[in-house]
Amino acid sequence: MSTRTRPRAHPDDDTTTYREALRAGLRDALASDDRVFLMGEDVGRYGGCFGVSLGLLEEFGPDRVRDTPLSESAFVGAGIGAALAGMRPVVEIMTVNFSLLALDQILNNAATLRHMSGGQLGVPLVIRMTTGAGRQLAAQHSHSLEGWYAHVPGLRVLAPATVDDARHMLSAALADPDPVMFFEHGSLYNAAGTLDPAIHQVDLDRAAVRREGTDVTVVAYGGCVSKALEAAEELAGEGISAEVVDLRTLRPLDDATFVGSVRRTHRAVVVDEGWRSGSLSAEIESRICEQAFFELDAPVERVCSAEVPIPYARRLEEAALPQPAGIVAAARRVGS
Amino acid sequence: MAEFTMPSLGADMDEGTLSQWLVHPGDQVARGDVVAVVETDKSAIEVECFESGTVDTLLVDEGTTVPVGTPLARIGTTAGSEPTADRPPSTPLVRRLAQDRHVDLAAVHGSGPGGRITRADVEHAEPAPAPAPAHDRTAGPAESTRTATGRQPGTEPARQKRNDSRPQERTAPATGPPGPVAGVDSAGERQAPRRVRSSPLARRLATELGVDLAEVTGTGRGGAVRADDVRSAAAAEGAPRPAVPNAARAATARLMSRSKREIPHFYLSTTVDMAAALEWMRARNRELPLSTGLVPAALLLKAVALAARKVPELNGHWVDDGFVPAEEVRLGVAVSLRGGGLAAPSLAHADTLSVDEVMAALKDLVGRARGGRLRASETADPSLTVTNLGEQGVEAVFGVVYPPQVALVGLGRIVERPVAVDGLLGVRPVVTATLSADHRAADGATGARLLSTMDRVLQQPEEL
Amino acid sequence: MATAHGGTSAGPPKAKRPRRAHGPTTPSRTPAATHDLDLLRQMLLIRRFEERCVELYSAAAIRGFVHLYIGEEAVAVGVHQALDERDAVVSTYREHGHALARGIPPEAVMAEMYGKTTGCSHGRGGSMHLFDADRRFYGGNAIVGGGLPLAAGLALADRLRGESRVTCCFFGDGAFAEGEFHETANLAALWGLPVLFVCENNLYAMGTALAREHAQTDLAMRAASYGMAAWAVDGMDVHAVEKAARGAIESMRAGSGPHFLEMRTYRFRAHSMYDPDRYRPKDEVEGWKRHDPVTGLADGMRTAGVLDAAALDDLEHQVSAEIDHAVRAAEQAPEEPAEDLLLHVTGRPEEAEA
Amino acid sequence: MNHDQAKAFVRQAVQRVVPDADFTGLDPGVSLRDTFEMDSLDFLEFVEALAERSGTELTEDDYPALDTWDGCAARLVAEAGASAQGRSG
Repeated sequence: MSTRTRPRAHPDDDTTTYREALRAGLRDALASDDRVFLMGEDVGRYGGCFGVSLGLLEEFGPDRVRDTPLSESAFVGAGIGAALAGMRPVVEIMTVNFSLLALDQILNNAATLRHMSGGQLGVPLVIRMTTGAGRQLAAQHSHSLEGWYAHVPGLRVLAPATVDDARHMLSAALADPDPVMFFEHGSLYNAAGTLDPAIHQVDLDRAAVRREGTDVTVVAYGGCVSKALEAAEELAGEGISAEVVDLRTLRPLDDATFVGSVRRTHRAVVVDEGWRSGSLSAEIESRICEQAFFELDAPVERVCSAEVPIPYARRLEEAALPQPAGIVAAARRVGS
Repeated sequence: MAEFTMPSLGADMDEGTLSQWLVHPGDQVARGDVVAVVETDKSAIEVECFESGTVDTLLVDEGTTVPVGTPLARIGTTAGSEPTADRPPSTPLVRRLAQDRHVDLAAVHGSGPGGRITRADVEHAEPAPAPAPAHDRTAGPAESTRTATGRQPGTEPARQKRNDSRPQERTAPATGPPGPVAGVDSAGERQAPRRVRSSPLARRLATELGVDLAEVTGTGRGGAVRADDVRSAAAAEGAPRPAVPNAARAATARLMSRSKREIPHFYLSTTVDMAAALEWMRARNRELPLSTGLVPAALLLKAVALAARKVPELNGHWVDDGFVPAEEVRLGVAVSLRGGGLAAPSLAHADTLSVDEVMAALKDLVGRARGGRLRASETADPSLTVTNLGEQGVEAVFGVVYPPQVALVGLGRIVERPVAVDGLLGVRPVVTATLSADHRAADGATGARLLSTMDRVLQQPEEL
Repeated sequence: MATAHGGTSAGPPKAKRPRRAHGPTTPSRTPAATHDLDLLRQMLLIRRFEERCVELYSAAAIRGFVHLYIGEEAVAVGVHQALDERDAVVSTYREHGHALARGIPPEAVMAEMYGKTTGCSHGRGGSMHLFDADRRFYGGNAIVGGGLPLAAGLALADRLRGESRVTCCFFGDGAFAEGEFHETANLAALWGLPVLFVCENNLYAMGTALAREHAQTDLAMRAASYGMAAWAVDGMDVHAVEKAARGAIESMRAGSGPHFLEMRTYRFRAHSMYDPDRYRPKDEVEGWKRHDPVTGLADGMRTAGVLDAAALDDLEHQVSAEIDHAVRAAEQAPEEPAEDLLLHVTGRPEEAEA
Repeated sequence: MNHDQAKAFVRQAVQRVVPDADFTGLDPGVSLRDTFEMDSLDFLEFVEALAERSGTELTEDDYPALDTWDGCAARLVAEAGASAQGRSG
């Protein structure tokens, strides 16, 4: 089990951490709509395994911030049932690794009820879970399975990578009539950023160009966006101008943005913390080849996790995961 | 007389073996009684019958395998369960078969006992005309993925015209590049004999810039030719035009020089007030969706067409030292191609088309001309050509007549000009219309009549 | 309800009185007799509906998997007497009886098995996925135990909004061994959710007899250990079922939390149309058939003098007419065009984006 | 919709009409028609693509505002703002 992380002593500057942005989003949702309630293991008294829901029990009470027994299938299924009855539940599954216990409820009920019932039933539910590796939690606590969920029609899948998206994606997700899988990369909770005061809501259908460039397009999502930006910075030093596209939504994919970008740069590197075989990066590469084949000046490169259970030892884990250095090397290869 | 047929006992069962009869001719059976044992690939299953009555004849011996629905026995049914008279007697299975094959049972003659329609009757019957097969739009993922050959290498980068929803047939134009299409063979060194390893982008640029890939040294991985290699090869060639000159450019050059040699040109020009026409057009566009909106060119073209009908002397061809008037007004529309060259597809019966039809035809013609997909019929000799519809920002155009035609109307850009209107100074949108004509066929007065007719019709845009 | 010529409740049935010239006869039956006649009609409708499914399946008119409810009619009809239209129902794949008892018209259920757009799930669900949002029938579920957490969620929503409604969840002895039952039972008891767990213990999980799937076969006793009221009921006696269901639901509406009813019942036919049923001894099946819930009720009514041959005949004709109409309507109903394939995948009106 | 997204829509709409239009380093204040040699038919098609891709209502009266890259983007943002109020107001 993960140790509880204390909220960072808050410097006086105006930055916000990814965790604080998520909490503000949750508080807004609970305060503005009494159909919304939060349910999950240790979300109440403990304040959330990663501290996201700290203080919400005291503010909204045990009915609307509900600690559950360790029964993922039951409380995720209960979330689906409550959504069927018109509530707007936010269910927290501690990490994507434990979501495997609720996969049947998510796939066979949440994603499928609308179609099977000929459109009569909808499941307006948000399921949040932490994902990804990088904190030496070893194989069973370090999976990155967003690609599995992005394979399922009937689900929307989001991967907020910035504090603005962490702050505002939840309200848009709650407005969606269908189940939304909301992935928070574990390494981002303490990352700080400044909230853009001009942004009050975000759309969920468009990828975002986080950095414009002309020589190569680097496509990434969630925890890998910061690594892609770091690589782009290093490449700029070598005179290679990299454009970084943050997918933001993994289903439906916003082809227009990343394919459009490749159409201008003629080279692409896709970064994905999932294992290469059958990963989301494979889907993205095939869409680039299908829609922009005659724009490609080199094969698309993919930087993914090594196909191994994530090891515990720090140096081994680092070797297994996509890193900025690997992205830089891939960008050089497509350019050469 | 009812039939007991081989039942379907599972989602994937299409035949069964009758392993054992539990009743014999003369036995009484009631609805739901088990009458036989059927062997499927899964196991032996006791099978019940849905008719009550006396077993008449067993049609299938024990141990034989028959498809689902085959009659196994005939049962003399007691009066109560005779099928209602109005519906041709048939078993549920036969009714289902008929439904699958769109066969109307009422029209089928039942060859079975008591006029019952059997499986064979349905199989031989003519299916009723099936409703038009529903257009199946489920091909591929939800949004239609544009095929990889979004753009044929070697053609002008064709602009996708949205003027008709029919996917446009994309035929390789005459100027398509010879030579095999090669992609970077990352799988390994296995290469077809003459194949050149090059990136798709390099291949596209090579055809656009007229560079022969075989002569380019590749600096990419494994010697693959990349875009930069092609660009530097094209630049290195410098002055001498590439081996394959742009065909369209060459054709236009020849035509122009012949025109200047043979035709004694005279030129007229006039200024046409476009306020009324533009006012009418904008009002009309406001009610219509953008896709069917009009542009000034459509109004001008129609005006020229009407004028050509009114002045037949300029609407025809100079052949063997004589003027031959054309039977219809076939307007040639000069279209500048990207990357140089001109094409002049013609708009048949231009004078009879409504402004909307002219607009649609114009969009279609220009689109296909630039995509290199003009049909032969459309490039047949126009009776009069209109050029440079104010696009390139030039105010007045004095074009060169296309032999064997005898006239060419040139239209400049629509510009705001201070104009005296009823003695008062006003600012009006105007266009300069010019006429280049063959003095052998007509004189200035005829030319002037054409331009003034154009001017007059443009003042009543509703009649266009 | 067609008028039936019922005899008076006491003594042997008298000769039929001549019908008065004007106006229909006023049936001289007591409310209890009228109620029994309604129970009989509902159970008969389910019985004949399922028998017709056998015939249509053999003729390959309906396809896929079909699980028949013949023998367990008393459970569906009895429990539904205690539910009202504001309550919610979650069922399993053996659900025709539950759907019909809940009031979904036979025509809508039959059309669904024909895969037609007039089906209660527009032809998209089939026999194992019947849905009716208006009647709060939240469907069959082909995953054993899959519906249990949904029921807890529906009840949770009512708890949070202070509604006095209940959610009734049907499942079998097989589902009792699934993790989802354990997790849901504990959650419901922990949060005091108004869930009525109706376990249709028909002694077999497909081909596995009760003693070969459970170390402790007294399911009611095990359910009680989760901290909720739980008892066993004779699932072949519709009166017993109704009485138990009314008792449980009244106490749940008063806020006493979830209840568990183990309905001891038996299915007279195989697990599904696809099952050769070789795992059950013939005499055991015949033995249970002597407790047939439909004939059991009818016999009781006859000895009480509230049912004669004419009334039974009348019911049979009504029921078979209703089923004939359902089949004919289903055969002629339209199929969904292929163009609609991508509708209802997501809530957004336009087709699903990949 | 923010200014960057609007500019992306403009770029995509132009590329629909002129596939290899290169926007990098393009002065956002210069005329799109001149830069990409768009005649009145092309321009009509560009406006149509822009309206469809950005989901905004555009008519002929908007033509003057749709001359430059920034001009188009500003027009889209203004339109989106107006219609958003319209929707949620």
